[in-house]
Amino acid sequence: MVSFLVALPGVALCMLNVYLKESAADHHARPEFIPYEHLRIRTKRFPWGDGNKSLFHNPHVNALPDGYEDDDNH
Amino acid sequence: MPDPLEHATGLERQELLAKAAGNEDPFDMKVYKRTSGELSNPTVIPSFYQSRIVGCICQEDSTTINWMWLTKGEPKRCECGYFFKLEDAKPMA
Amino acid sequence: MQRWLFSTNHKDIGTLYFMFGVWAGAVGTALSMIIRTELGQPGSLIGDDQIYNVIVTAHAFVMIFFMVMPIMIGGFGNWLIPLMLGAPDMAFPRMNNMSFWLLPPSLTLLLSSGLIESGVGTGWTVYPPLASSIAHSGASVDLGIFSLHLAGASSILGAVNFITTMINMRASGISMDRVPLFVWSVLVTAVLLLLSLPVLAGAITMLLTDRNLNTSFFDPSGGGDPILYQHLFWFFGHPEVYILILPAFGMISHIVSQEANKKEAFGTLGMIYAMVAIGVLGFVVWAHHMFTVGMDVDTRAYFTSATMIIAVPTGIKIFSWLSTLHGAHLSFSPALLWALGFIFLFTLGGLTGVVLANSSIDIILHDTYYVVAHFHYVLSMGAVFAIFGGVIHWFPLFTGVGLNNFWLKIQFLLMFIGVNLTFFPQHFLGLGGMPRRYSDYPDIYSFWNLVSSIGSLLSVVSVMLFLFILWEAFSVERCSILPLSTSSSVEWLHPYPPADHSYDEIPMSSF
Amino acid sequence: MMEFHRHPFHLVDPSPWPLTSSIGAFLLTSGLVKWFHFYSTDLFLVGGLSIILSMIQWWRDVVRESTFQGLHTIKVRSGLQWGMVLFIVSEVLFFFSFFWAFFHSSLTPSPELGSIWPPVGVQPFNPFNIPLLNTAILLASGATVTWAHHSLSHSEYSETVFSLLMTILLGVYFTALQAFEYMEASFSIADSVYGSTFFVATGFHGLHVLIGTTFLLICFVRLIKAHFSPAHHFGFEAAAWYWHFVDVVWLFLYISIYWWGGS
Repeated sequence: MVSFLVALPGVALCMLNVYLKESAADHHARPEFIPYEHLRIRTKRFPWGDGNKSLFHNPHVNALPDGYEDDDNH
Repeated sequence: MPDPLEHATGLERQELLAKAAGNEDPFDMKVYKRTSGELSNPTVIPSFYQSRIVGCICQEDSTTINWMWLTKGEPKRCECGYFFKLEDAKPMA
Repeated sequence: MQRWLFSTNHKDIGTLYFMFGVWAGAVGTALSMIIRTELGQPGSLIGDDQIYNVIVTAHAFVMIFFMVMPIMIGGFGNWLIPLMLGAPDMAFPRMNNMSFWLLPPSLTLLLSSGLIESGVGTGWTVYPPLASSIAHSGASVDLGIFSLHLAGASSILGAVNFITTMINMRASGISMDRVPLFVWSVLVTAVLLLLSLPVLAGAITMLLTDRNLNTSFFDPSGGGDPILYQHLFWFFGHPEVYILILPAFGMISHIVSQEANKKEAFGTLGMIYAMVAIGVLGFVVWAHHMFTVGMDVDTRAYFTSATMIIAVPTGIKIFSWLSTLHGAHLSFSPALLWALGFIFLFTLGGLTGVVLANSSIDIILHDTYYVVAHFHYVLSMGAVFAIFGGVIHWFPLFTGVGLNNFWLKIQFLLMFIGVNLTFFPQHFLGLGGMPRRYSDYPDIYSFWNLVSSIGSLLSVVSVMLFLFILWEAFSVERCSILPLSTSSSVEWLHPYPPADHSYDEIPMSSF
Repeated sequence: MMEFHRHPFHLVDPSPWPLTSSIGAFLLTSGLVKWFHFYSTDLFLVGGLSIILSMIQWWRDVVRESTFQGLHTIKVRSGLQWGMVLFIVSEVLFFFSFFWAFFHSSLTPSPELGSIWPPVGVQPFNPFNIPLLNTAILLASGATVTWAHHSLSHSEYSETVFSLLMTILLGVYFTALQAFEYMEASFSIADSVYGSTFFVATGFHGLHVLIGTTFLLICFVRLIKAHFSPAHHFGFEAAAWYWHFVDVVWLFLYISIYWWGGS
């Protein structure tokens, strides 16, 4: 009974919260690329693909050591 | 949902049946209380086999148990002098 | 063949562990012989420091994970715990079999890591950055990591098995304070295994991802810190060395109390509390292995004092053993000789340990041969002496045949002289500043190194003699009729060797 | 060969699965080395497959021994409960090492990171966005699994089925959201020790959520096939415990890595 009264409404509330936040947020603020030493470490090539992309590589948000692949900013 | 006793089989079922029939210790796992221990009034130990290992804890706070083999038909004294006798155990439940 | 491959019987699995442990012991001894031959004279024999370091690392791994732990916990633990508790078998007999069968693949991975490319030349601690992908770019360190993963999994499942057996399967009347000391020692060891090995698994997994998936846990350029690995490793490492010695404490208690014809060791409760104290304290002292990394002075002060506290419960145990022996008419059987050797030499090792505990001294003695002498005293004269004593003590129970006492005494004498000749001079070398893990040394150290190498030859000869004695016992089949055991050790009440199912009916007790 | 023995303990028949699991583990680890250094995953897949096959058949045997042969007396069951608790304790220590790594790296961020946490150039997640939803989901699934256990022991069949199904769906929903988060993350595992601790800790947690969901799914199938009785359903209890363990680990993850480590 507690599940219905507390748990599921809790999830519904959070879903609503996420929906509001997501629609309000602007998805285009991609931080501009600075080749920091401590980021994009490639001491050894990844054992998949071309060895340069991480497993969850998303060209839109994840830069490669030499910069974003698609240079459009949106 | 199935009734727990109906659902059980095998050894588990025999254990439940024994418990239902009031036998709280179907596998004889409890510590026995000794009788006075003379030959005429030995502590009777049930067993399904010809012999069983019997332990005798002499003092209340002793940290060792004096083990010995006890065979049917031969009452025997344990290290602190109490007589034990092995009897046929009645089947479970 | 099915009996051995698919076994779910704690006695057969115990025998498998013994055979595996003895074989791995031979490999470890051979590796130690190569090390001592290299160090016998100045100048280089192998010709390459990396190969020498690979042999040192392999010697450590094989001796710790594939000789001492399998024999003590796998062999003696599996054989004796169910018998001593009056339990028909372990709590999870099938999982017990997997705990054993994970070890041969683990040993294969370790040995193959030494055969391909450059080998693991990092010492058994496998510290980054030396173990990282730049200095050890080949697949060797990864194979070594996976070998530790499998050995760790085997030990964790074994620990779960032992703890559950001891909590849930004690015969009637055996309350926790009436449980034999060896069972207690394996219980504390299992708790240590259960809590420390997962941390090692985490540490080596991080090392694995650092080497292969571009993470930077220990890579300063990515904000990581090699000292983090040392903390994680030694949080496992120190409980590990207590894991190696606690079962030995339990076995020595049993050997000493039986040789002194007493039902139990002196002050059993004191011994139990001492072992639990050693187990608990074992978790809060790990950084005394890291005094030279530049820790701040307060941390070093804490770890120095916490480490020295461990000497108190250990002292309680030593004096309790001596009190057990006191007043008894001792017939110097080989098992008693090994136990006496253990008590004397383990104490020596313990004292040098207290010396090393002090951070101010350790700054100088860290990674010198003084440390090597210390842990060889507690391991190859502590754990190995207890293993020899235990094997000789319980041999009739495990196999049904008796060993030739006369030759055993000769073998004991040879080993006693051999190991002392090998490791006592290493105190001088360490105080003289000779560093560990180097294949060569300045000429000033050559005399004691020569003495040490001669000593190791003696030890190897005595190990060969022991193998001969084992063979002779099986071929002559000298059956032992009467056990000398007191009534308090229930494991001796069984026929030799015990039937497959030793307890078709649980022993009962009364008071 | 039901030889009679007068103790409640379960003497297991000889079984090949420990050996096949060990060989599977050997192939899996050798396969990982082959993958990492010679870039082919075939041996790794063979190893993984043989482990999975061994696990399936091992636990199928356990189900047979308990539900169909009735060998799990009360003593055996309490042994299994101890075993599960101790195994979960060892899993807790495994996660403890990753939390230690996280706090070691984040409490004193090194100059290379710009001596701040999160490091310079890393855009962490907003903890009150999807992560908060994920926390609510796992908390809710904790409640529904307790409800399922409650109704199972009161032999309310339909309620148990519904609540167990709810738990599994919430678990799958959590995994889907996490996968989505991984794709949307602006940093990767190779982006400083922040990325490393984040992805390895939440990665292992995700793996354990998948294991927990599979465990609950197996219990759901067994529930439908009436393997459980109101008094004897240890398989389900173990799954529930494991699920609560996974939930608690997520709470610590959320508080330390997302919240404390995020802003």
